[in-house]
Amino acid sequence: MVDKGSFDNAAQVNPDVIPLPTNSLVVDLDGYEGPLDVLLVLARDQKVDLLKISILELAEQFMQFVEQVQKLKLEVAADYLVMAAWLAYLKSRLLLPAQEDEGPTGEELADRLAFQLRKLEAMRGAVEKMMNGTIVGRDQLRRGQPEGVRIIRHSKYECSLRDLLQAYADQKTRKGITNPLRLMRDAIFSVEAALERLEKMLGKLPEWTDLMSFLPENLTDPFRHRSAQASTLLAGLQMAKEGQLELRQSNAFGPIEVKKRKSGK
Amino acid sequence: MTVEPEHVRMAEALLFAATEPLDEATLAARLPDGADIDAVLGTLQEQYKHRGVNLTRLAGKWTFLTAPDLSWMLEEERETTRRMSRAALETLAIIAYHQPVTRTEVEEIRGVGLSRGTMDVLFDAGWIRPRGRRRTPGRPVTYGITEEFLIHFGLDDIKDLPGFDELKAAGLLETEPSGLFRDLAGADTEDKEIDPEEEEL
Amino acid sequence: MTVEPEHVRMAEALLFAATEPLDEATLAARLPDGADIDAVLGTLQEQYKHRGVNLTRLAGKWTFLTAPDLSWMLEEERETTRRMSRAALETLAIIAYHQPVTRTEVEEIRGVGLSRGTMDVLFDAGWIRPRGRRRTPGRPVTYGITEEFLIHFGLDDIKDLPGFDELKAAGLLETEPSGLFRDLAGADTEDKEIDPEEEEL
Repeated sequence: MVDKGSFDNAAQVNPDVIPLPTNSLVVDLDGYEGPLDVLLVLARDQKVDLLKISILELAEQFMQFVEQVQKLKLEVAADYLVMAAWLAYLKSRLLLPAQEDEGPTGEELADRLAFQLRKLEAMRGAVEKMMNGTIVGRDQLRRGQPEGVRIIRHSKYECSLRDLLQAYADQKTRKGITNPLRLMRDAIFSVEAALERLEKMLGKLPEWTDLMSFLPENLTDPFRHRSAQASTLLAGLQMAKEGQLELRQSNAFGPIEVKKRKSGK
Repeated sequence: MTVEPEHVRMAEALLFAATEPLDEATLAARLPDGADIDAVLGTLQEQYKHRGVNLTRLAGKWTFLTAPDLSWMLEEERETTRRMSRAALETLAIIAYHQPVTRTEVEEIRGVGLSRGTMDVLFDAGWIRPRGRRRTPGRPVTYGITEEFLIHFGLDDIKDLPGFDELKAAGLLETEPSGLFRDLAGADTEDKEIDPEEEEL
Repeated sequence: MTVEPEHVRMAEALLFAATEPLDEATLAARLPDGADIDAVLGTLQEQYKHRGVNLTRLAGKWTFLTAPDLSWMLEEERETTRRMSRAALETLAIIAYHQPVTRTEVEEIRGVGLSRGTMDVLFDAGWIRPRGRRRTPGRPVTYGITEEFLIHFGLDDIKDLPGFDELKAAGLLETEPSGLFRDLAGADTEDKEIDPEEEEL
């Protein structure tokens, strides 16, 4: 029977392990890192070199441990139960006379278990030594405010001739379809141009003349033609406002006629 | 004045590990009682005087700093490969095809304003250069491409750039410009002769 | 062996200024051609041997660190180190001592399953990394430690882990499956053979 004392000892050996409280309703198995951990704690209680532990005794202690836990808490993690079952099997192998061609003997299995416990113990020791060793940032400090190395970046651009041509073609294409600003500039007949033309031509035509006859000739593009019509009308209105000419329209949608205003009138 | 060497070591470690310059009072508080701070700092400063790092006093506080004559070592030059933005590529193409060309003309051709960075990228790449000034009001600067541009794109001469028709034939121009504006499509190439009389900068 | 003092100054400045340990190739690239890096480092290491800061080799790289015996007085500068669970630390030690090692092997050594979070904590700390895959059925990923781990724990090489040689000599670092619980715990541990020929990930 595992007595309370052995667990207290375990707690001393390994302070991280939460001791098994014998009179509590909840047993904190989380305090142990798995069945092997429990075995290691139990083995340490034997206070002998791990090479010399009695696996049989250990198996017995473990099974009692699980029993005890089960009494207090219904559910015990499966790996503890697997370990208990395996130890029961190991115990039987150790106690029963060895039989031929039945796999490893009980002694071999016991050796392997002992070896595994040593491995785990070795790693536990390693953790301790690692944490007690020199840790940079704790025991040896780096420079508090290193200047650092400034990196001056030189950009090298990746761009092939094809990229370049594609870009040019793309923008040309795009412009052909959707660039109204550019088109307006070239396609429209500006008010300024209409004003200039009207001013130049007006002197030559002293009588009432259809405003549309002042439009530039050879306007094949209908868009440009309409633009010229609009601009010339605007130019005419502008000049009428300035008192340079007179405008008249005899009926709705009829032709708009223009005449130079006589000076001094 | 004799200085306790251990105090010098301690001050050295403190100054090294500190995340900010330390004043004398702070150092005194950290060193054993009775340490002669002035002597310790004087010793350290002397010891590091000709080294790669020096003990320096800044605004009344002490810190180790790289020796001024070695600060150039702390600058690393690194080349990074970057892709050009679409705006930069188009601008470059327009400059290549239309040079000499002013900024306003580039904007007019692209139909959008040019952000400051776009030209910078092209200058940075070493692909464009100012060429001269237009003899028009405001005398705007004209731009052209550089020798580096030709080298980068493997061209002997700017005239080797494929023309508009060739671009179309090569399938780079997928959309036929609409008939209404067909006469304008060719206008860009004519623009080149707008003002051959540019001054050299 | 004569060392150019100017090279020593340069290396000193670089190592002081660097935000992380520098390897010899990096130093060589920054020093003038033909600088004898080994001699330069040897000289620096000797010059700083008894000072408050020492030149230390970590993970094959060089850095200045405060002398270990002065750590007691640098309390304030100390970095706050995260507290790790026992499971995480044990897992870390097992990976460090056994690398390359699979997750299953770690679990077998600890005799308990590894919760997802345990490995995450170690990845977060930047201390472990996937190394490759075992050429065994299932091709499990193997893990190893990182340079940051070595630097953090003040090690130049994995062989500098405490007791590494002794543990290895005692055969305690082999990841050979123990064969324990095979009959009961199921077959998932069965297929593991040691295969030093692991593939890189």
